[in-house]
Amino acid sequence: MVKVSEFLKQHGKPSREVYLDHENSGWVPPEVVEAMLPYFNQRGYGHPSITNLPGWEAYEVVESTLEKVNKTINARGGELVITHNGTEANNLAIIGTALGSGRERRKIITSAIEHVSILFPARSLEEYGYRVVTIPVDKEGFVDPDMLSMLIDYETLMVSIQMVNHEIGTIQNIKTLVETVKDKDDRIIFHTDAVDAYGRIKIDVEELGVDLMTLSSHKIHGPRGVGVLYVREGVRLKPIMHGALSTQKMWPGVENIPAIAGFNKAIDLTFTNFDDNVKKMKMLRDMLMDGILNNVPEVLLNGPRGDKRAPDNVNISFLHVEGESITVELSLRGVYVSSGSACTSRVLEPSHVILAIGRRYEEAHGSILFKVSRYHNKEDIEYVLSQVPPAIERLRIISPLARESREAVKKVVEV
Amino acid sequence: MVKVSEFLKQHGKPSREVYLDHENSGWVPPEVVEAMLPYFNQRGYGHPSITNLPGWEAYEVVESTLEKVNKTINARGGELVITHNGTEANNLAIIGTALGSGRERRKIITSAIEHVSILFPARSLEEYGYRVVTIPVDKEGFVDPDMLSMLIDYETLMVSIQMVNHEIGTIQNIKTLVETVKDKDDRIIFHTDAVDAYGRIKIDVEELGVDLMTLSSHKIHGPRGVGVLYVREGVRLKPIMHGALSTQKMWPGVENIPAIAGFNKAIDLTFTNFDDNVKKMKMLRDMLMDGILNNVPEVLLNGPRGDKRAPDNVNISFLHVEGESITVELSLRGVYVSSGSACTSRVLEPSHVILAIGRRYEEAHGSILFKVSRYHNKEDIEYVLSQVPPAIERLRIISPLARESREAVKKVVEV
Amino acid sequence: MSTRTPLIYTPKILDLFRNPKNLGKMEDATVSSQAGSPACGDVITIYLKIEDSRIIDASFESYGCAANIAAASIITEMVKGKTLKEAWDITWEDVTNELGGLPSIKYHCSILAVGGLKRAIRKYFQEIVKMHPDWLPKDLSKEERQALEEEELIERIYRKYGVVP
Amino acid sequence: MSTRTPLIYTPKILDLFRNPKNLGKMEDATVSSQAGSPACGDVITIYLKIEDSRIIDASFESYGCAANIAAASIITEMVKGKTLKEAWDITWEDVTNELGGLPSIKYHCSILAVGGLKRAIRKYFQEIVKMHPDWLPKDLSKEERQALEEEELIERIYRKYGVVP
Ligand SMILES: Cc1ncc(COP(=O)(O)O)c(C=O)c1O
Ligand SMILES: Cc1ncc(COP(=O)(O)O)c(C=O)c1O
Repeated sequence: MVKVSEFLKQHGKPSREVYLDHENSGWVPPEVVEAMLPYFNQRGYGHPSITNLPGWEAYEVVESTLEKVNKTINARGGELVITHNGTEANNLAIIGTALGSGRERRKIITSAIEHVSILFPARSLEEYGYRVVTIPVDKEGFVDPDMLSMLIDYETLMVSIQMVNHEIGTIQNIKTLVETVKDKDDRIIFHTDAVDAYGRIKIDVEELGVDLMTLSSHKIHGPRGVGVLYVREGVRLKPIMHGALSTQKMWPGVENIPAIAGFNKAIDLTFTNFDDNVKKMKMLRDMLMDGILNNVPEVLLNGPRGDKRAPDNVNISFLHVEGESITVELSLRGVYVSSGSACTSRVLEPSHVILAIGRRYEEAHGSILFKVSRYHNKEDIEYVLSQVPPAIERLRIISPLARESREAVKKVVEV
Repeated sequence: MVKVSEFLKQHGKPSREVYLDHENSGWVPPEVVEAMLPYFNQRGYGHPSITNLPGWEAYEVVESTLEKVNKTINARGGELVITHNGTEANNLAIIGTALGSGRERRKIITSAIEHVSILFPARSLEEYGYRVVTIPVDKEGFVDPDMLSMLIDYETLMVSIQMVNHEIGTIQNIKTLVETVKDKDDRIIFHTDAVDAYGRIKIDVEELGVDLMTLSSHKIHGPRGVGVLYVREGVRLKPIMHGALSTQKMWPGVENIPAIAGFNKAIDLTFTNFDDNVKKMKMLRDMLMDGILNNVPEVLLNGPRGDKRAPDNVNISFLHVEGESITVELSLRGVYVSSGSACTSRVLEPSHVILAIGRRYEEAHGSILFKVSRYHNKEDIEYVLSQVPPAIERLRIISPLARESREAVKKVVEV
Repeated sequence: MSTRTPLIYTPKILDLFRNPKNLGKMEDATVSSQAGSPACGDVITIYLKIEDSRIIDASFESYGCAANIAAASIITEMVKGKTLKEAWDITWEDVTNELGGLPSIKYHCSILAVGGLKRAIRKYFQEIVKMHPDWLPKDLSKEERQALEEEELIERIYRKYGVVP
Repeated sequence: MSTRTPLIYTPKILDLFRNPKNLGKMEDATVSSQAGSPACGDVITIYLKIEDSRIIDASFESYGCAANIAAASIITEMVKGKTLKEAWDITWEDVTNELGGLPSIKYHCSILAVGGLKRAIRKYFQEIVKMHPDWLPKDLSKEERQALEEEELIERIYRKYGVVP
């Protein structure tokens, strides 16, 4: 196969670029990089458990970061386990809870629109006698508390329902769902994947009553390499990875100190002027969403509108065009997005989230996820809005489905 | 408890510093940091599996780094799995092999001086019916091929023996050990943990014939956040973590691109002038080793001498003093080391490696590991040699055991 | 939303994606055919103008990824001027080579393009000229079968999940 | 070689580690005692000079970590001038507080220091003055027991692994 470098030459660097693929990962602002730099070779480059100066300096980073995380989620007590990303924290939440349990309870309840780092670990337990029950969601992605209540029984070990959906932005009512579960049986562990909620909506673990919660640094403009699992006091987990324990008991290996220092700074930046940041994201989101819905025909908005939608999420299905080609077309125009299409994965299965809200396969294949960030401005969105309609138009000229649809409409009009 | 920041103030910054705790982690040279910087926010900050420009740029980093790794270990074919550190790669090697096997073979053979990220995952499998057999080593840490041969039977699933020991620097004869295993039964998987061998001795996976091999970025002055498992073609593993797969099939979650770019650069720096680097390390090692052995009474060298010892490893037991207090005393003097003492872990068990070569508990408690690097110079070692004798002397003035030993010697002399 | 394998395209693919050749419905086509399905995320329509058993013009439409568009476009380039027999002998490997290579998970794009082409040729003989040349196998070719399987598979999935396609 | 918990010490501990008070064997001690074992990695020796049931001088030796040295040093400071009864009543929590706190996995350092002190006081009454004041419990105190347990535990481990201590 061809080398990537050749392909990159052919692609070229667009003169203007707007990155909207924050779902998959993203860039780190200079202040965050700045905060990491000293820890590569100036201070704290040791092992945070070792009694020498660079080790103690490293521990200071861990200590102050965990303090900061606790503050932003209002955790009083409990433990924060540092992993390398949300995926690992989710694996620990699901498999670690199973391993830590007495094995009498073998039912795990999740929603149909969880991230695969919840669904796949859960399914991996089926081989060991666990039963995974997936609650369907409504057309906007909401879990019905009554349905959840019905599914809970004496066998239920845990419930894992995410706070904010990563693809369609649905903000679940976690407090109600936790109450629903705990009212029936307060020994059931409630985990919430808050990777896409952190920094976007207010989180208060005491008020919500969740037992376990996942966060990820690179989802709030922090560096990659840090995930966190909040573990309420008294919740029994067993580690799923084994090795030299460090400052914590649940994930082995030396902490990635520069990354943790960067995460620390990203928390500062995210939570200073939190309300303004959120307001700005909502403004940009609505500008982008309305701009597309009003200017591109034959589109469908995926996910709810208004306050129940994540402030950064725009997800739109463009009918008669396939998502991967949209991402390529937009990439050539300097607009970076991702798609729920299956075309890239050759599994014939497009996004399970888009399907779960009742969309057809072809609607899922044409879905595009745009995630705005507080670092965008109106001009960025204007640029995106200047590029999306012609990009879709060009691909529709290529598509036989679009032509057929046009011809059908014409026929109707003629008749 | 007291805040670390207060403690750091009290500790102060020594006017001269020499970091020798490269076993636990270490600093990253400026060129490596430089190589990482663009990937935080200039290019390649996307997801390497996504079809947009920052994604393709990210994939370029993955591709070129894996190519480079393959070259340095002479791997032709096979897969390189990127994890976040050696610990995760070792867990995948051990548990992934067990999961990927038909479960008829349930015996895992390791040596008594493996890193805990081998020993602990192996032991974790005992709960599932696996049997872990630990081969003892001789006084210098070597595994006897005949003993290995004797332990192999029709039940043996895998053998995991490290290439270079992390604490006492023993360089195993992996080629002979692989031949021993494969001669008896070539379906047995041979894994070697080469975390402390990479960049220190030549590695050729084709010549050695190993099936699985672990590497770690931060052990060659690369950044934390990258481990690699080499998997020979045809070796069946099953993933132990579950989530969104990325450019590879065995470890989920987005790749840490800046860290991989840094690792890439660290490989360049390590393998350019490889022989000179190794020669320099050996010179510094011997200078440090001889300096201490000749100037500090009542010490024991742990591990072999000469060419069978890792070029960077000096491990010495200081009798009648306890290791943690040595690390603190030396830290105050700007010399950063670690110890095999148990005193810090409250498990009553000092380093299993030092015990495995037949040392007594108190000898293990007084063991100190110094790891030189190619970035050190003679002046650094001279400084260390100026600090170690008075540090040990001061602690021996405090120690009742040292006084009793002096008195015993005096008595013998008087008689 | 993440994919399994990075999709690196050749300069040729990117070029054809940007500037597809022979694009669009051919109003005066002798024959046309479609392969793939919207639910699978890829559809290729092939239009052929045939004179004296020779393809004198060809065009395409494509609903699919960048590689799909490029594969459909290049096969129309490849067949122009060829006899039907020559066109029939084009393999998906030929198409892949002509594109400068494809990521392995994109091989189905070449297969679909060849499947569409062969369907058109078969249709031409069955429905237009109503004769069967001896070089044309009675059984479906590998590429026609694979296109059909893909189309049927998605219907099975649909039925399984109770969705009406 | 990694440890389980970072060991953060208070300024007081670091100060006493650097400049231990009352360091060294006391040649004219009334009584001395040892607690801990080399195999465990911590040994504290306490020397007391006693006059009229009052500790008029105290010193220590320590084989162990920085916290162990600090705990041994500070307890000798704490007992100076105290009656034996007052010294007996010192708890390991008192020592910990006097140090400004200890990481929890280092509590055993205070316990060992108190254990060593109590052993010395008990030895004084049993072996030197040969009488038993009524405030002195017949049974071993918690700290004496824990020191003993630590010493015995390591012997059991040694025996288990066939090592001769
Ligand atoms: C909702 C959700 N959970 C978990 C993850 C996984 O987090 P990470 O990328 O840090 O592994 C993601 C990331 O895409 C996510 O969106
Ligand atoms: C021999 C050996 N194996 C494995 C590891 C674990 O590697 P990492 O620190 O990258 O998790 C280490 C690190 O200390 C090591 O020395």
